[in-house]
Amino acid sequence: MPKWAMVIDLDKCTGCGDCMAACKVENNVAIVSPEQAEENRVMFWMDMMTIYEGEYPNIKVTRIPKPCYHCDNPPCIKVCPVHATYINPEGLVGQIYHRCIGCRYCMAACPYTAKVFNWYEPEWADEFKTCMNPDVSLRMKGVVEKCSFCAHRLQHVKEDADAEDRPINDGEYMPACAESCPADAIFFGDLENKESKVYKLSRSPRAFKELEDLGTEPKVIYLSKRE
Amino acid sequence: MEEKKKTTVDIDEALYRPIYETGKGFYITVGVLLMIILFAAFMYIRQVYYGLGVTGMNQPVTWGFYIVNFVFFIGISHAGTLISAILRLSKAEWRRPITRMAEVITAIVLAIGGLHPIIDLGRPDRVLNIFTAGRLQSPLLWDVTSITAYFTASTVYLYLPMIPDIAKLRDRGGKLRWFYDFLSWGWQGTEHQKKVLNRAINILMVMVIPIAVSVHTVISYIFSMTLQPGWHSTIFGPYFVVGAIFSGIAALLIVMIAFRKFFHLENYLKLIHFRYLSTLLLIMSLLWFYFTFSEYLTGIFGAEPHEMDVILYKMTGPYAIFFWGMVICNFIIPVIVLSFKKFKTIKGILFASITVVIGMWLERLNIVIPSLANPRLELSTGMYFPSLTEWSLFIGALAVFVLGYVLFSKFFPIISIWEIEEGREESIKEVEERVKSYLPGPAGTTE
Amino acid sequence: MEIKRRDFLKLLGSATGAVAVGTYGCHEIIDVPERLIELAKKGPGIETWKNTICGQCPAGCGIKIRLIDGIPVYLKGNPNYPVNRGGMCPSGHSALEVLFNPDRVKEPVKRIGLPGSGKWEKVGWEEALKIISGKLKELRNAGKTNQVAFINGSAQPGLMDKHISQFMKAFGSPNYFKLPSISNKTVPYKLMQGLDQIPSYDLLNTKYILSFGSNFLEEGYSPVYYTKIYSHLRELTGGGRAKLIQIDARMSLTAANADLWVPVKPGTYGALALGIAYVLIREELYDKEFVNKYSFGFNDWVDKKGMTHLGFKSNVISNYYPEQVSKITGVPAETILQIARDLGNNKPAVVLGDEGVVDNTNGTFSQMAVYSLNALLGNFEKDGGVYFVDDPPLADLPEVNEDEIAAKGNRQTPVAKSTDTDYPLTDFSIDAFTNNVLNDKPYPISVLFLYKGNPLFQSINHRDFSEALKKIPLVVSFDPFVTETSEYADLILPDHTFLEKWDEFYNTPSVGFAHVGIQQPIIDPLYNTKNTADVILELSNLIGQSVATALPFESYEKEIRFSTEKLYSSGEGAIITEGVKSSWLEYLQQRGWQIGRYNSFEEFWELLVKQGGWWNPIRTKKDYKDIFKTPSGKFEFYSQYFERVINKLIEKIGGESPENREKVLHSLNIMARGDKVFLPHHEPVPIDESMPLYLVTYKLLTNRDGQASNQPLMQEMFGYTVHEHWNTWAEINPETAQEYKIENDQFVWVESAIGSIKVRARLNPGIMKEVVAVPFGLGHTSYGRYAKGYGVNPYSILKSKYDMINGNQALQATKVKISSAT
Amino acid sequence: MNGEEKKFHDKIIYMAQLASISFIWIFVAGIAVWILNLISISVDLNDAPGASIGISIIAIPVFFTLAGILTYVFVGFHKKNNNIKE
Repeated sequence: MPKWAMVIDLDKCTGCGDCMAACKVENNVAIVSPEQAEENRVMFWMDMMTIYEGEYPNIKVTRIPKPCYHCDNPPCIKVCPVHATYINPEGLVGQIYHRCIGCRYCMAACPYTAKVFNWYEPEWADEFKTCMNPDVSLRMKGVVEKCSFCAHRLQHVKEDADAEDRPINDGEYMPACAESCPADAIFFGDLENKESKVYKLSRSPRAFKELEDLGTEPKVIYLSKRE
Repeated sequence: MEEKKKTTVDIDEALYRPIYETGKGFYITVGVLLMIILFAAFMYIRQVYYGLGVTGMNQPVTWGFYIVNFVFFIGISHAGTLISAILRLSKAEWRRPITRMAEVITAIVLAIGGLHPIIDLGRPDRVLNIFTAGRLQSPLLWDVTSITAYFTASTVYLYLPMIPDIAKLRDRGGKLRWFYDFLSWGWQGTEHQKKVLNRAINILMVMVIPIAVSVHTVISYIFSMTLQPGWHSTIFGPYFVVGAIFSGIAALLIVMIAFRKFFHLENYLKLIHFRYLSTLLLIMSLLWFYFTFSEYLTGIFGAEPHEMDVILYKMTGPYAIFFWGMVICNFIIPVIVLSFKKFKTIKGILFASITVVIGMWLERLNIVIPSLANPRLELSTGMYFPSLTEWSLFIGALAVFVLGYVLFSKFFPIISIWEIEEGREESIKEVEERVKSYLPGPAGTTE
Repeated sequence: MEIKRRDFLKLLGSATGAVAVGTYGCHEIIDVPERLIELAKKGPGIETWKNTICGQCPAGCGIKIRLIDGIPVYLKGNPNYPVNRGGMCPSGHSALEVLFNPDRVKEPVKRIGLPGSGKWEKVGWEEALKIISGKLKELRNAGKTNQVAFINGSAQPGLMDKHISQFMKAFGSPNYFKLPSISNKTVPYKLMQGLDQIPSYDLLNTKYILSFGSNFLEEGYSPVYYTKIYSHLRELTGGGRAKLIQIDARMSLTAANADLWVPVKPGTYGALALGIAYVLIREELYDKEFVNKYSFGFNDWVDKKGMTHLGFKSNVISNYYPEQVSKITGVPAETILQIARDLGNNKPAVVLGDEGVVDNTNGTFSQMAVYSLNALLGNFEKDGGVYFVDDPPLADLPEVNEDEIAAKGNRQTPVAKSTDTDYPLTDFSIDAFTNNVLNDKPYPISVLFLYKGNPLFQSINHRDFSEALKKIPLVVSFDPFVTETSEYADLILPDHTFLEKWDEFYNTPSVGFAHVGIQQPIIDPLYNTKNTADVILELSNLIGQSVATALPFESYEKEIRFSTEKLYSSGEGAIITEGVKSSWLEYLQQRGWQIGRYNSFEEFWELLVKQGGWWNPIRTKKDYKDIFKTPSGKFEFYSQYFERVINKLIEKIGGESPENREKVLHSLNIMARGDKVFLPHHEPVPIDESMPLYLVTYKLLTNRDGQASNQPLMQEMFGYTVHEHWNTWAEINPETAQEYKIENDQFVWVESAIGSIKVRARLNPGIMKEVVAVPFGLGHTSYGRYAKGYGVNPYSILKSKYDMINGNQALQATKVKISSAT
Repeated sequence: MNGEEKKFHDKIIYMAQLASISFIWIFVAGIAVWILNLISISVDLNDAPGASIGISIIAIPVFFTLAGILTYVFVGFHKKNNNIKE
């Protein structure tokens, strides 16, 4: 059984924000109204953290793309009262929008603030509704959503691989962010496959995980010489 | 005591009076309350229609007033059953006029509090998913279970001691006779019935205390089971229970003072009752401070960075006014007012109780919001301002509480008449016997 | 928020993707063609991919569009396209929001109200073209063809540029201008090297990159290309990796990724560069061979008349010692020493200069100073150095046979050339254009065409420019949206959006190899719009005569075919394909870089369109004589070309005399005198001393010059690094903020002598204490529902100042004060 | 109210009381069934059933005890009543 994981090389990442945009388009993530954005209700499945370190003028800036970490021991699924968020055998932490009752307990429990909530019914101009990604279901008001590692792409990849009767190749299943990263800083693949790039990078001495001491075992691994 | 002996049964008429005499005041009160509740209901329907966006919640402050009020109301509910059970159990004779009042608070407030998580849902239409696809592993469902258990237990515990009084009302006849007949369960006041009732009450009394304690511990689990700084703490269980009893006593005192004033119950609720209860309040205030102190001491001593972020945010951040307000309301004011006999008047106690209730509400706010507003990762901190919807639902909830109380007192005596009678008839002798039995003497003369 | 009844009924609404498109209101779409609705609802869901070129910015990345039943639903970078290699920038991802934008101009319209009133009346294509061609014919008959002007707002070199140029030349007007004129930025290279081109830098083979304000990861000509290179550099961990030093007034995206950020006062980059040159010369770290053999004016020299002239060396040694430079720039002398030594000792090292350096009143001289460092390092045509890329072998359009009227018109002075002595080295200065149009100098303008860009929004002096637009009797805009500028147009002839049209681009500036990108329609036009290139063809046919013969093409698509035919026949380069193995590279280099996979042009063309582009990765090194087209045939520290230009200006106002020379230098805002004028030197920026802080403006990747403001995704992502959405903010150093009692997130007034804007303050340690930084992009007063009224436009408080030599807008020359606004 | 009417009235009331007691039992049984259902789901999904079982061990007896007490009181009251009537 593969275990899907992401490696983000912070030394290569420039913080350009392309992953954020690619993600929003691929996953039909709603764009909230400006007033809502002002109230901190924007929805980014892939967000960007900016850290400033040091004293002027020796300032170091680190920009860290932050998707859902797809923890192996996810604090969010433990608290869900209705099985609306789950971890599958391949390590993907998913969200069932139609079952979610909107209690937002998972959001409160997530140490990484990776989840977002549909405070209102998502709205698009009529024209924009034509160009929605048909592979991803639209969410409704009052449910929690988050990065799925573009799990719908895995479905396509699996179908292709099954049709050709072969295993999934390394790099065949890529989420939108990894695919379009201009710095090639996002890697994605199977952590169980010792030949995969992700496996090798995850063993790098530069590898670290956010808040590793919490024991959540995130499957998004960062590389940086700075820490 | 001399006084009491002289009083005759028709003095207890004062307790029946509110049921049979309906004044203008009653209609006005109910009308005003209904207006408030209707407005709140309108705001809630609006919220269901538009989505939770009408509240002030956001990312990362995903929980706001509703959860604060949920914890707060459930805390208040401890007034009743727990206090009355403890007092009954310890055979404190002065309990007799106050147990019912206390139990009613529990039943009403618990229902209100229990509704809050549903108000908080983004998809209330899917609430049944809890039954069809629930996860008992979620602390939220522990709450559902324990609150249901506590609600059931406390309703039974309110109802059983009411049966003799209901029978009295049935016997007085009137339009609602069938209603009281139904509820009185055929009570005739026979010895056997008394025995059965007493036995049942005794069992319940023992049962209800651990349930009550567990309920609030379980509420605290909602927070402490997560890994969030400021929440992930083992002290939260007892801390919440202490806070709950603390706010419960304060709420009970407020209710008692209100009834004393409006129903002219000075004869039943005497200064001594308030003195005793306020002493308990003082003790709880000190205990509360001790727990708060321990809670923050462990955080500050350990100085884990994220924990410290939250603590500093509470003490110096935008919510500092609420933090220090909480300390003043919950500790400084009650300790000053209740430590000096000079201030320990009815007015003084009322003042202290009100500050404690406000302070405990602030405490819940201080637990829920600052932790959420300070995400562990380097994201911007959040701010939370409740919207009109949240305020109106809060005020609506308070109105439901008052209305519930008003209606209850319209149909049932607010003071347990038969227990007062029992006290008059039997307790003096019984207490004398009992006290004698405590006193040192030859072993084996008493049980 | 408006909620419709049907939404409420759908309280329990559920939707998987396919259902979603159906239930979420396709039946209510009025504007999108019926055909698309039907497809979206009932289509079998067949997926296809098409390659084209992104039109969100001039960088021209190759993109792959995913179509379901012919409807584009997603796009990603074309992994084979050599500029971006599958990478994208955020704004590329919102391309579909351009195509499906609800605020598009759906058919030709005529303005019936005042500018900005938003009152437009439908006018058919035929009628619109009749109005325009009637006017053009009238002007031609009257022999006033020069009264027609055309402003092209795209900085991207491509066929369209040639196409318009051909039309204007055949028609007989010298007034074809490119707005964000690259020529304004090439002046330093012209002066020192004689080339009108932006150089490329071999960053991959260099060890030390010293960047003077060149925010190439964010504001550069192709951020994605440079991001790829940057990330490749980062892969080379350990000793081999190049160090990146960013000199900038604020922590730009590039500075954030640099190994060292050196804050410098705006407008003093040139001084810093010369300070570094001082150390290189003093410590003899420069390339002596190159400097002695291939440069002119390094040492003091004697001209033909026997006069001794000041050389670069003496000038630097006597004026730019580090302590002095430190005083000017605010950079500690030790830092200057350290950088200079690292630069001299880590060869190959390369020096970049752009944005912060160029966008000031002293831009030309500062850029010369920065560029002279490359000469000191002998970087030309070297691995890890500076080089220039040749144009791809595309066919030129046929020679224009000007008739008499056209020839007469073309001989007139262009209206964007200053009539005085200023802006001697530019083709287009918006300042000169505005003033000349307002004063009818040297002649009035009767017709103005506007293609792409939004000059009214993107330029400093809005007010005068809008007056000039009002003065022109017929303004025709080709914009697919109603921008601030098209508000002043009399006619809008909506262009296709870039996903619906044919176009051809080549050689994104500063990208290190020749390449051609083909933009093809990935969907039939949604509305009654036309490719502007085709409209020009139609117009030229309507005008007839020699104008029609100059553009003998049936359609623009045919014209593109025509131009690529030479690409095929030249045998150079190759159509982009999946990667080529390195062993192949060598083989191909020897055999010529053509893979014989296409037997005919038709085959070549089909593959070209399918793959999206052509490139030639092989480039032979050039001789110095080919890259130094200066009077001396060498790299000129002392610009003899500039000397000639100045002398010509002096002639123009009455001949050589100290007064006239003084007059010319004064009008060019040059403070230096004598030989220094022609040498790289530091020109102090005239600043408003009464204001305490510098205003530094910059462009963001999400919305570089405001063109993405009508895309909700880009509006939401606008300030993603500071979590600011749909709004402009000001970066302020925490210490400065403390001084002015300003707290994070509160609103402040940023006030210049021109005006003030109210923005939210964001405290940021990554900015100089004497600087306030505000991004461009927002503050639209038009441009559709998503753009209008959000944020503020910092152009509105910038002082109307220019680099008087090249006409570049001085975006960093304004000083401001801040005060709390709450 | 004559005897006949009273008898009828008493009967109705008695039936209603019985119904309410049965309702309590249905309610309690419902909770038990619900909890057991949740346990079976969590066992099926291998989703930490331990926690559910832990809760159920406490919750189910509590509910049954409460229902039992009510029944005891009801039955107790009426038993004595019948004796009196005899």
